[in-house]
Amino acid sequence: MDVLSDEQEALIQRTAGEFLAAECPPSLVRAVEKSEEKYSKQLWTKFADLGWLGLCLPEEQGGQGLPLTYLGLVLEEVGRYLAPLPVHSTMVPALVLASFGTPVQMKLLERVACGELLLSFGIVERSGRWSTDAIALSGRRDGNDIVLNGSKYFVDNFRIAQKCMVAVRMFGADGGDEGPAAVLVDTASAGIHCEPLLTTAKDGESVVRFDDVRVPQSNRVGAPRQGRAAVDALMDYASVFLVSQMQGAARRAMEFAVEYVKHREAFGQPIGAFQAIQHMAADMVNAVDGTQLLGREAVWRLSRGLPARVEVAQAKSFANEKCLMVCRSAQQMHGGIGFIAEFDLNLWYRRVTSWTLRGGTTYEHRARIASALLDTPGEVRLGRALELPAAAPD
Amino acid sequence: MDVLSDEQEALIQRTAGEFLAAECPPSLVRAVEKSEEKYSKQLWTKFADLGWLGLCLPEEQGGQGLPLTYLGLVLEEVGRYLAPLPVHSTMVPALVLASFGTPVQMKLLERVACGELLLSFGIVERSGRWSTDAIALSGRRDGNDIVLNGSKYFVDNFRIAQKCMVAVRMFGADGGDEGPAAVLVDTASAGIHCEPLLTTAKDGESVVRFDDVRVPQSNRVGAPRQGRAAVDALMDYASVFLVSQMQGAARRAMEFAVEYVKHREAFGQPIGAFQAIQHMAADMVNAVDGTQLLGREAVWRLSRGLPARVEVAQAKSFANEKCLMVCRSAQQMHGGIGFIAEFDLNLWYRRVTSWTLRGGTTYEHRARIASALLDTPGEVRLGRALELPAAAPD
Amino acid sequence: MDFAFTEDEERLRAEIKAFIARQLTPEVKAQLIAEREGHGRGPLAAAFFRDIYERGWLGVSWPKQYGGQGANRFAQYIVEEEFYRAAQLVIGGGGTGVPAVLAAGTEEQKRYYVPGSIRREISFCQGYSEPHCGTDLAGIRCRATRHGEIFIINGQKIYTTGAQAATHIYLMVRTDPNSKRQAGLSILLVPMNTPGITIRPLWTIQSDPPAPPKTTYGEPRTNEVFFDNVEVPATCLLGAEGDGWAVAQRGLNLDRVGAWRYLISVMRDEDIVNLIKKDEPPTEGLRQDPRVRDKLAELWTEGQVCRLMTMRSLSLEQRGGRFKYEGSAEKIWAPEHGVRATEAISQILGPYAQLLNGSPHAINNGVFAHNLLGAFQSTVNHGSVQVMRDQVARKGLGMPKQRN
Amino acid sequence: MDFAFTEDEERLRAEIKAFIARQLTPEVKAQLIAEREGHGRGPLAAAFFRDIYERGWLGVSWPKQYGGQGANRFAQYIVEEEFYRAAQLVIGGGGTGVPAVLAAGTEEQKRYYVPGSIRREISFCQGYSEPHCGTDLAGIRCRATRHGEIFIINGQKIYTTGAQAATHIYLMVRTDPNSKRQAGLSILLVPMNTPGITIRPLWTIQSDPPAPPKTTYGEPRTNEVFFDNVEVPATCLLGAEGDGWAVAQRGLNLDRVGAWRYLISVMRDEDIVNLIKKDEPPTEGLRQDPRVRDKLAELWTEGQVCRLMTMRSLSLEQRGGRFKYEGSAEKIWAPEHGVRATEAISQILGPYAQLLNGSPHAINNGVFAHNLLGAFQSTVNHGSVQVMRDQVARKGLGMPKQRN
Repeated sequence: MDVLSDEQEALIQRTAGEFLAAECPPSLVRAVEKSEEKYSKQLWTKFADLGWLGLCLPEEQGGQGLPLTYLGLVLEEVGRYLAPLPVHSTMVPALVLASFGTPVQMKLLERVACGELLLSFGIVERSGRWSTDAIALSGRRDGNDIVLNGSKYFVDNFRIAQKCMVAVRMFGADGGDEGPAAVLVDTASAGIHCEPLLTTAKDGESVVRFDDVRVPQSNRVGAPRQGRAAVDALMDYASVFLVSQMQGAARRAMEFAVEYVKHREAFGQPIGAFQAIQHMAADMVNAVDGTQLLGREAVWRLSRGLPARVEVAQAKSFANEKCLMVCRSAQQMHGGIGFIAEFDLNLWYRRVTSWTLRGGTTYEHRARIASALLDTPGEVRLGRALELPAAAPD
Repeated sequence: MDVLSDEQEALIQRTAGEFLAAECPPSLVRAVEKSEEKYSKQLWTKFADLGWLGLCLPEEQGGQGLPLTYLGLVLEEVGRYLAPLPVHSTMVPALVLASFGTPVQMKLLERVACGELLLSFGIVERSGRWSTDAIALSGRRDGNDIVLNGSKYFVDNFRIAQKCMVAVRMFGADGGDEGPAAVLVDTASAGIHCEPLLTTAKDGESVVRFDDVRVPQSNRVGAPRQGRAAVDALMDYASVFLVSQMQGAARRAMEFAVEYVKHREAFGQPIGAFQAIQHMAADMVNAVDGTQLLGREAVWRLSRGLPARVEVAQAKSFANEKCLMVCRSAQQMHGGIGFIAEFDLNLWYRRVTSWTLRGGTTYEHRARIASALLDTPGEVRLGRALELPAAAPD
Repeated sequence: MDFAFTEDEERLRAEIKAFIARQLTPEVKAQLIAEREGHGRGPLAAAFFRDIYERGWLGVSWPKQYGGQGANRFAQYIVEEEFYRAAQLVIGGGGTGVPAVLAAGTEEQKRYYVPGSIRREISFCQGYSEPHCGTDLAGIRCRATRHGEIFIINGQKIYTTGAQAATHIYLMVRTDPNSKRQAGLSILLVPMNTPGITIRPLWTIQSDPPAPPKTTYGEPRTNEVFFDNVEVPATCLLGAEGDGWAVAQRGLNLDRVGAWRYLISVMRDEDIVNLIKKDEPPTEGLRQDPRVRDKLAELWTEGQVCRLMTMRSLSLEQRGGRFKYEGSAEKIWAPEHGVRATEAISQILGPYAQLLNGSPHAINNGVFAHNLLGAFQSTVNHGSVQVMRDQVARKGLGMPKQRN
Repeated sequence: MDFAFTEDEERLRAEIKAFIARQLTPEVKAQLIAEREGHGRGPLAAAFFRDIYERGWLGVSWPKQYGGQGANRFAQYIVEEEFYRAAQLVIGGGGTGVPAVLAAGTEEQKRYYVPGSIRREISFCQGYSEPHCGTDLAGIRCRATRHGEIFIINGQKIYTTGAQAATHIYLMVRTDPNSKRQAGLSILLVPMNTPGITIRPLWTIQSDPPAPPKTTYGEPRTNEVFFDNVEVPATCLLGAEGDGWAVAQRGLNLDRVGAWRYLISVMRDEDIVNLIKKDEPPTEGLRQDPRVRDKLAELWTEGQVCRLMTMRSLSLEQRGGRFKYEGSAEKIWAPEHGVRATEAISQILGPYAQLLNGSPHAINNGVFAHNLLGAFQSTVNHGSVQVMRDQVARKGLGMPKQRN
């Protein structure tokens, strides 16, 4: 047991941070908000060239084969600098491919590792619910094809991605329900309609409609029996790496605020000398540290191949409330200035508000934790991992 | 509209407070905790002689016929001084009699007004739930009698009361369910078994078992069709006057704490000069004031005969959380000393912990509010009273 | 103790509602929105205001001798509530300028500003904050130097919301250059068209896209106002020279309570309940979710406390009493309730709560998302909740000041 | 980054569990409880401790040369956790005395106190607080005057829990009478049987009835200890004279973290989940209540943060690092979680949560009611959460001290 970063982990995180500190000033973040693509192609190229994308991809596909924890650390930095890069939307499905993909699908990872292939993924539908049960987009088998019908909501970076991993409900040619599965779809396929959304994050989410979109059966991710596991993994990666980003961003907002109140004078002294402000800051420390510990434990378990659905749910439910509190407190500590558009702090606040609402709400994640606590046999004990019953909500 | 006390209200409250300040020191509260009866007979006699019990009882029965709001103010003072008196347990059923009683039952109020007749009431059963649906104690009609079977839990002052108003489920001689009703039972009746409980308040709660207890049909409170209304009133009075007590007690605990921190020195000054302590105190002010406003509005509505179930639920659910917070904060502001048994402050803390758990939990009251908000037609608007649908939880 | 409005007050409310139902047509509403967006007043909106004026609802609680109706504080509240609810119009007599003029002004000032405000020919913006002092108004540096019968003003104000539309600024300045803190401050009522005044817009995070109606702190724009040798006659002084702190305090207290402050804190409670109870996509099913029901009941109860605290303030004022701590206490409770509610609602609505005004699929024009952007402002503006807590503890409870 | 115990550590845990299952018979347990209630040590309990001693689990992390096992901080944690869970025994090497002796003691002191503590012949109570200074230890007045090779102690301590059973007191005194605040303080290790020491019991709100096992701050008794010309040799000094503040600080930091502090904050989370999942009267049905489920999941997650913060502290210590703010931060989070959990659980259990130990119908011997009586203590003792927040802000974030 040693929950702190080891030397190599600290080095990689620091290096990623230094790169983004230099290359990704708030002005870039702001410029990208106004762009059509909602990402910086130039920064993406540099980022990929440095090998960050391949960090945790298999060595056979040109990656470095490091544990997932490294990607978590890099995403903390991506969050910290609000890097306008499709790292999350690309790496989440890429990792699902790395775990479940067929050899042909695995080959795609070579292009992911070098930054050539941008990915996205679609899970949530009109209900807005983060749940396998809520997946209604149908994938009907038809000869060698799968025919997709339905809509995905809140799909990040669909417009710039070449492929999208879509969580579907499979149906046989006879109409029989075959359960959830993940299917890779070319974003340029006929029958796709994409409607951009305008979110508080001002990033690249869309609603994507699939009208009789045909993809070959070979685009289904993994073996037929692994459909549910692949969708589960897709959802867990999506949630937990959002936590990494949120925590990095919230920590940065806290640092801005602490720095600000050390110098901002009122009532004859720096307002950071007032106990009320200091105590607010202390609570912010615990909120981001708690998020960090929960998030890193979940990623660590995933990196070891251990069951981690409960840990992911813990991390995301906690992060939703706490990271928003941190960013809101940072705004409050800045007084009126944080409300002014041109002041950078609100870039962090606006993104974190969005991220708290994606990848599962607090209610949804707590329902999963409760199921592991209460719908299982035997007594619980903190420190002993919980397992979810088969019929758990997700 | 004027939500502040008028002159007469303020006078009556002040007079009650001055009486209890003089006659009910903490040493009396403490002595009564150790007594068998759990109330002070001597203080009760004085209290009754001054006419406090008859304040809101009908003039025909020797009362003063003042609105219920006056009783609320007196109970704030009873809570403030933790007066070990069965005012709440006596007045709650007495007010039900005043509204629903037959002429013979109304006659009992004469003896209540002068302090001769002590009452108690039983609502909750083994489930602990504050809900008409959870009333299972059966009252089977049998000739001119009603035969009671079942148990009431958490009955306050049963042992010292001569009569207990019991919420029952009536059954006809043929076994047909006739719904809830309130029945007056002599506490000395054959078939009654009383088992004292030991609560954090160290007051007089018991579990009371009724084994084939026979009472005459004329002991049923009100007309047969008013059974549910009488039980509703019993529950509402019980809840809302607990709020009065809790608020009075919490306000007193706050005052103790504020006084203490003004004089307790640490780090070179009164700890009450520290912003963290001041802000804790400011939150305590809003908590007790909020409870007071919600509680008084509910009592005022009852005093006008307006529907008030939602307002009672608002007041009690708010009071449960906020008054406990206030008393806990008062303990914290006292540091270690509040944990020592002989220090008076914990008398307030211990009672308020108990009171937050009686007369309905926060969950139970909120379920009622939610029903009024969501299970009714039309749009809601703050400031316009809500009505409960017929099928609301209670 | 009386928790109901009187029959007269209920009648007034019914009249206003009937008026609004009749007169506030979609066309009028469109012109009001256009006006708020800076496109000037349309003819229908002008007629609408004239009708309100004729009914005496503009400045309903102001004295009759200055053109008001002399009605009580509750009548004023009712006017404010109904017009704000109907069209986010601030009407009735609260706000920054006139109450202070009535409290501290000369007879001449009252005769000029009160009827002018009632006719909506005069309107004030508030010149308090400066770049280096937001909450700590005692640190004000903007100075007005007296030269006989004129003042010459130099300095800067910030967060001067509405400066672009106001005819006057209610300006706090330092008139005694050697003074410190609260002493030596004065209030000047300065026409905005005086030479030497420059307005620079500060666009807020609600500006792109513009927040929809009913957003808490949905203003797309506030301003910096610069004063460069601005010359005004000494008759602009409100109250005595050097007495500005006292003049402003009472105004600030009234600013922290009342219908507007209450409604911006609680309208979202009503909005979310009314949305959930419709039980339509994409929120269908939430109506039956016990977790959501429990949370809505909690928020509703907190909202009731906002309402009751407002009623307490009005009761106090109506009795002619002064606030001990009540205004500050309300200015803690209501804004923080607003924040709690906004954040809780966002977790109920999930990803829909991030959709801004104009986005496809936004719920209620994105008001819940825009509230996320604005709610915390309410804990900062017009006295931060930290300063308010200090005041409750010090003035309300008599707790001592920290010494070193 | 490694969130699992090693195989060796897991093996140690399994051994302890097997030992406890075998040796901690109901009879032994009864004698342990009797001992805690002040009835002296029974023969079975003595044998039980001897067995633990022989396995090396008393002071498992202390150096081998003084009779310990030289194991790491995680082994110590495992021993502490398992014995505390099984019988609320504090075993393993944490606490007040020995860690400080190891850090600051002379060779002679180490040779005396460490083996003695391992054999449980020596035990310490903590002499910090005084009636006029609870949290503000720098205000200590209890003085020790040096006369050549002896100190003469006069003064009073309060909240000296366990004084009635301890062989020694770990005493903070002012050795320089002219000193102020942190300077001039020293630590003395004083035998409790020294003439001139008087112990007066202070009964707590957990004394009548006595709190059941697993209660947070369930101690029925603490003490005042009076020193009246108590004469001790100067060899009782721990560390340098006048260096008491520094000696104590590290001890206090360790006191704020570790298995005991963690477990008293979270055991109720496990207890309530295990109770609700049994789904038996009077709590049947709650298992399916979405509101209860949501709340339990929230509490559980907060409990996990308690655990992870504990692991962070252990990781830091194991690396030989010093706390920057982590100990203080944990001492905010865990106690306040305990309070939140306790109060939330009480609303889940309703009126049953008020029933104390020994009451008919009490759930789990009334532990949830007794937690209501004890939980807030945890936010006060050993450094209040207010002082801890100051430290996180000042030491962790470098925020400035207030000036006047």
